[in-house]
Amino acid sequence: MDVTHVSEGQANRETSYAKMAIWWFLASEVMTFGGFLAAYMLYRMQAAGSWSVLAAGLNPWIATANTVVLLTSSLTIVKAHQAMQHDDQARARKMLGLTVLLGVVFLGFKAVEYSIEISHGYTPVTHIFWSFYYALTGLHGLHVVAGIVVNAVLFVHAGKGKLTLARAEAAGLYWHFVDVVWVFLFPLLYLSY
Amino acid sequence: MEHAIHPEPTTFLRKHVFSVDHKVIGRQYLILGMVWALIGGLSAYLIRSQLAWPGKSIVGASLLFEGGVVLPEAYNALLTMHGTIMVFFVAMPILLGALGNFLVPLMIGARDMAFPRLNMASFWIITTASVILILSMFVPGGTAAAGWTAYPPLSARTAYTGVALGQALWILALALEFVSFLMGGVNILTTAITMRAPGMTMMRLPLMVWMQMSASVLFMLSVGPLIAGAILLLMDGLIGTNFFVPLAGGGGGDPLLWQHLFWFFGHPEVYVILLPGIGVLTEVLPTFSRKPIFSYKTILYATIVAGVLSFLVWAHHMFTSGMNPLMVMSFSITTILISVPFTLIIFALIGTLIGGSIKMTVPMLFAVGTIACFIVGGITGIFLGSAIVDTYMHDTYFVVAHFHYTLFPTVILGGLAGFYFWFPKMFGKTLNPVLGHLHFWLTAISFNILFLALFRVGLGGQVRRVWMSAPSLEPLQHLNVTATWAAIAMLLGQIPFLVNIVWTALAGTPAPGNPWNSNSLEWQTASPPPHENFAEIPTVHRGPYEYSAPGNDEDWMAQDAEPTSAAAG
Amino acid sequence: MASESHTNYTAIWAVLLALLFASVGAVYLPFSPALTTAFIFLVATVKAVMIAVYFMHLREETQLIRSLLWAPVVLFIIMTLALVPDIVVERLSDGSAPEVSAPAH
Amino acid sequence: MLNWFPPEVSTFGQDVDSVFWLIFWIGLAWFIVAEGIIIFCLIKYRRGKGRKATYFDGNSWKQASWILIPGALVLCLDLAVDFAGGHAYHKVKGELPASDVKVRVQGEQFAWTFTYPGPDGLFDTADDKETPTLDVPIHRPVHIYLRSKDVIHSFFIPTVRIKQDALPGREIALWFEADIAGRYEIACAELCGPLHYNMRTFLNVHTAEEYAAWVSETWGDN
Repeated sequence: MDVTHVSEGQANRETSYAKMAIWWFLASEVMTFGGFLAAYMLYRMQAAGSWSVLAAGLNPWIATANTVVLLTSSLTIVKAHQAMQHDDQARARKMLGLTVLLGVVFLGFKAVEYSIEISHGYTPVTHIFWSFYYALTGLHGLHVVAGIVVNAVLFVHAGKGKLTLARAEAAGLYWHFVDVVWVFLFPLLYLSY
Repeated sequence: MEHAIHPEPTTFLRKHVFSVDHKVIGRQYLILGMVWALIGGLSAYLIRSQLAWPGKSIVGASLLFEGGVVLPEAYNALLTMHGTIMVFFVAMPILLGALGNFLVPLMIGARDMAFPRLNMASFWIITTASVILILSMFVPGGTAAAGWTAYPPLSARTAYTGVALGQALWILALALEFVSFLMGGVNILTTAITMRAPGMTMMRLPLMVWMQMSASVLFMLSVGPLIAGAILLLMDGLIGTNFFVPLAGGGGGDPLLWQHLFWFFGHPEVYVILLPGIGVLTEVLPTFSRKPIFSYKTILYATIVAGVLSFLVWAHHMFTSGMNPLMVMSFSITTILISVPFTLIIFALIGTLIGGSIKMTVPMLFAVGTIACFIVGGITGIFLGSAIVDTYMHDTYFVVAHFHYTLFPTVILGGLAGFYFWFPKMFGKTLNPVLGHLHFWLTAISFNILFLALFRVGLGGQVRRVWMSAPSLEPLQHLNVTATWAAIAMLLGQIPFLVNIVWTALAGTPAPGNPWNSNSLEWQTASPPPHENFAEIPTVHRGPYEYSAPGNDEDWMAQDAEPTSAAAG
Repeated sequence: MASESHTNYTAIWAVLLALLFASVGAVYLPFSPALTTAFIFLVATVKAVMIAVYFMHLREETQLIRSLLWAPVVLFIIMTLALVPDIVVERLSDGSAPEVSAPAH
Repeated sequence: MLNWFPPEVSTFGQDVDSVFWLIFWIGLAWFIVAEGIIIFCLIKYRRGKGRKATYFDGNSWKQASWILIPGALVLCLDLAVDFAGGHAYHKVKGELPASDVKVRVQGEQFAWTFTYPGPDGLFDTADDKETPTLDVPIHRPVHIYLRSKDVIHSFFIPTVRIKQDALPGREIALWFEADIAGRYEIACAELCGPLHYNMRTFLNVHTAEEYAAWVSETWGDN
């Protein structure tokens, strides 16, 4: 079977299998989080400001710190991708490791925040605002966990020098998406009226 | 570097069960869809029998229900399961899973899907979803009984239907089905865009590939809100949150939000099912009319326009649900306008027959039957699109008859056209045409009697999803009985089909590579195709519909045949 | 494959942080809630676009992939706006709604 | 005409039926045209001895017009149907005409209950009366304030041609004016649980005298 035969359709898009697939996946993820955010925003508008007294139960400072952590992790993973463009496996490995670490720190902050809120008696069934809070941050948290697992696997690959540019780019795109979701979640939950 | 094909499997497990070969996965989806079709058909039999002879013992139902009598709770569970199974576990696996997986790589001249392992995972996820759906029928509290649309608060609280775990498992089964087809969609799109054979430009793709791609795009862009809604409904059911259940004091959730999230997905979903059905027609009609498809570009652009419009019409399922009347009017207008692109597609398909040399083989019979019945479905949609007429018609049997006239032709008649057309390629054996003709006439005639009777019952004011028709509709009861006998005839009409399959599997004559002298690439290789599909990746020189091209003695010309004379398309 | 991007990612990161602190600070400024909310979401959109363009290299992508981002965003906006007249409405609060609601008060 | 519908007894019933028949005749025409062409083609172009198919792919504007023109025609008919339907819809679902007959209809799992404000015209007052059937006077518009106690029900009177879902947590107003006295069936059109099929009651349209008698009999004291 003739492997060297390169067809016109494949040549110019050879490296984009992973990217094409990730972008299609992210399109459907935007709609899933879109459905969630639409429901939350519509209910908050319907409540006409009565939720801001409930939102006072949140701690915006931990959330701000979390946003810093996640933005920084976006920086480190894009540096990992940049390193892979020079096929610098070692630097990519360092950056991926940093991304995984920052992801874990994010989850740590989240756990602390959850424990504070639950100790104040705010549980998912307390009020629909809290139901949304736990549903939204919970689903986002799950996506962060999935991202950490993927990045950790790529961290190990980079250690063995087997990391490919396509995979690093795909993981990067997914992680940036998770960061963009938080960029919208943060003001919607913590800062809005 | 060409995407290295996975090595040929050797063990039985790798070859037939855990296979990454798109052809094997296509066959697995087909078998899963057909098994579910039988179960869905039997649930329809129980529903119809209960409506024709209320409260009586139904023949053959005593092993499911003691005394063979279907009680109201069981009836609601049956209609929920019938809707869920037919839409999500029969239509999608057969049209997207089986035809999509099997045909797309072959039609574009590739060796396999872009992500073979992801493809295998998608099949095993929908198989898990199937197991969960079956388990949900045997849990305490009974099967989900809030309709396949599961409107809260009915579906959100156990107190209203008595169903506890059943509803949660139903939601989980649907969520897994969505994940499975998201994976399938990514695969089909990435493959069709990046792995086309040399010379196979986008405008030389068979329209079936375009239809599979648009169906995947529609599914991927519309399923998001329903996944969000399903998670919220799951939390309502299990944890007791109030996303869709209002509180006495005015707080809490709004049941209308679920309807919006569901139907935002619901309407593109019916086009996800419809488009591959039309894709079958765009391959079968030209082959047996020996003539190019009429106006490839019009069909393509009409499909894209219909796809975009399908995101703007969802609320016509909710005209009487307490929506703002201004929104009702705008959705009524967009709904009626969506009949225009489909008129173009249907007339283009009919145009393919004009001036042809038509051979009424079994696939052609089913294809023409599909168009003929779908026209009735399309026209009755206009009644339901007009808000004022829908105020009377909504949730009556007129709606039931309408969506069966759109879904049944595309999924069953269209799916069978595809089955009989590609069976030689998929399984390497030739089906018996006589049994095929018998199967068509039994199915088509009984289908039309069944749902024409239900149109009349619906106009009379018979409400949908009722265990027994209203006493004031006693004069129409004879139509209910006629419809039930037609449903029984249709189920019995499937026997020639099953006999045909078993007989062909055991003693069928082997099929040649190109039994119908068709042009697209899947017919230019052996039947069934070898592991790597093509010995040599073909180079495409023309479109897939160059039948009876002038200056060519043969009345067909394969897409990859060398251009001999000026006839190169 | 992608051109050697020498864009200074750290600078972009710094701008993102600045925008973050701007939006957090805006809450404490004496503007009307509507103005503050508009400002906050404008900042969030700018941050999202920056991440998409620089970190996700959207500029170098084919038109197909860019449309993959636009299509869902436009659909999300259409869906949310279409739902406002149905969900953001005054509702009954005189106790006639269901008794069988969750233990939640 | 063909009497497929139950008799219509409300003022706007005629509008609903006329829009139905408008769509029906347009639809029937298209049905005959489309199925006729199919049958004609199957007979004329069947593969007889040596019948060769003529090659045209319909991509040129001239050939494509064979389907674009019918498509444009369907578009115009669609707009005509939109306007006719829109006019009738606005009449039914537009602002309620003034009326002194008000009834609060409450749907709950498997029964409709009707609350009348009584002589003082106000709900939630001592003189409210609740009955299992809907009693209204003839030739006078009636306001219905639709509510639901638990799940979504749908208030459907076939002969009056109205249907409106009852949403828990909301009150939806609708109106109708009956112009033929009689007893008509009311059904629940939205799946609301096991006994959804049994959630039926009756609309009694009384003549003026009968209505007066009913009022005095229901509020016997004053």
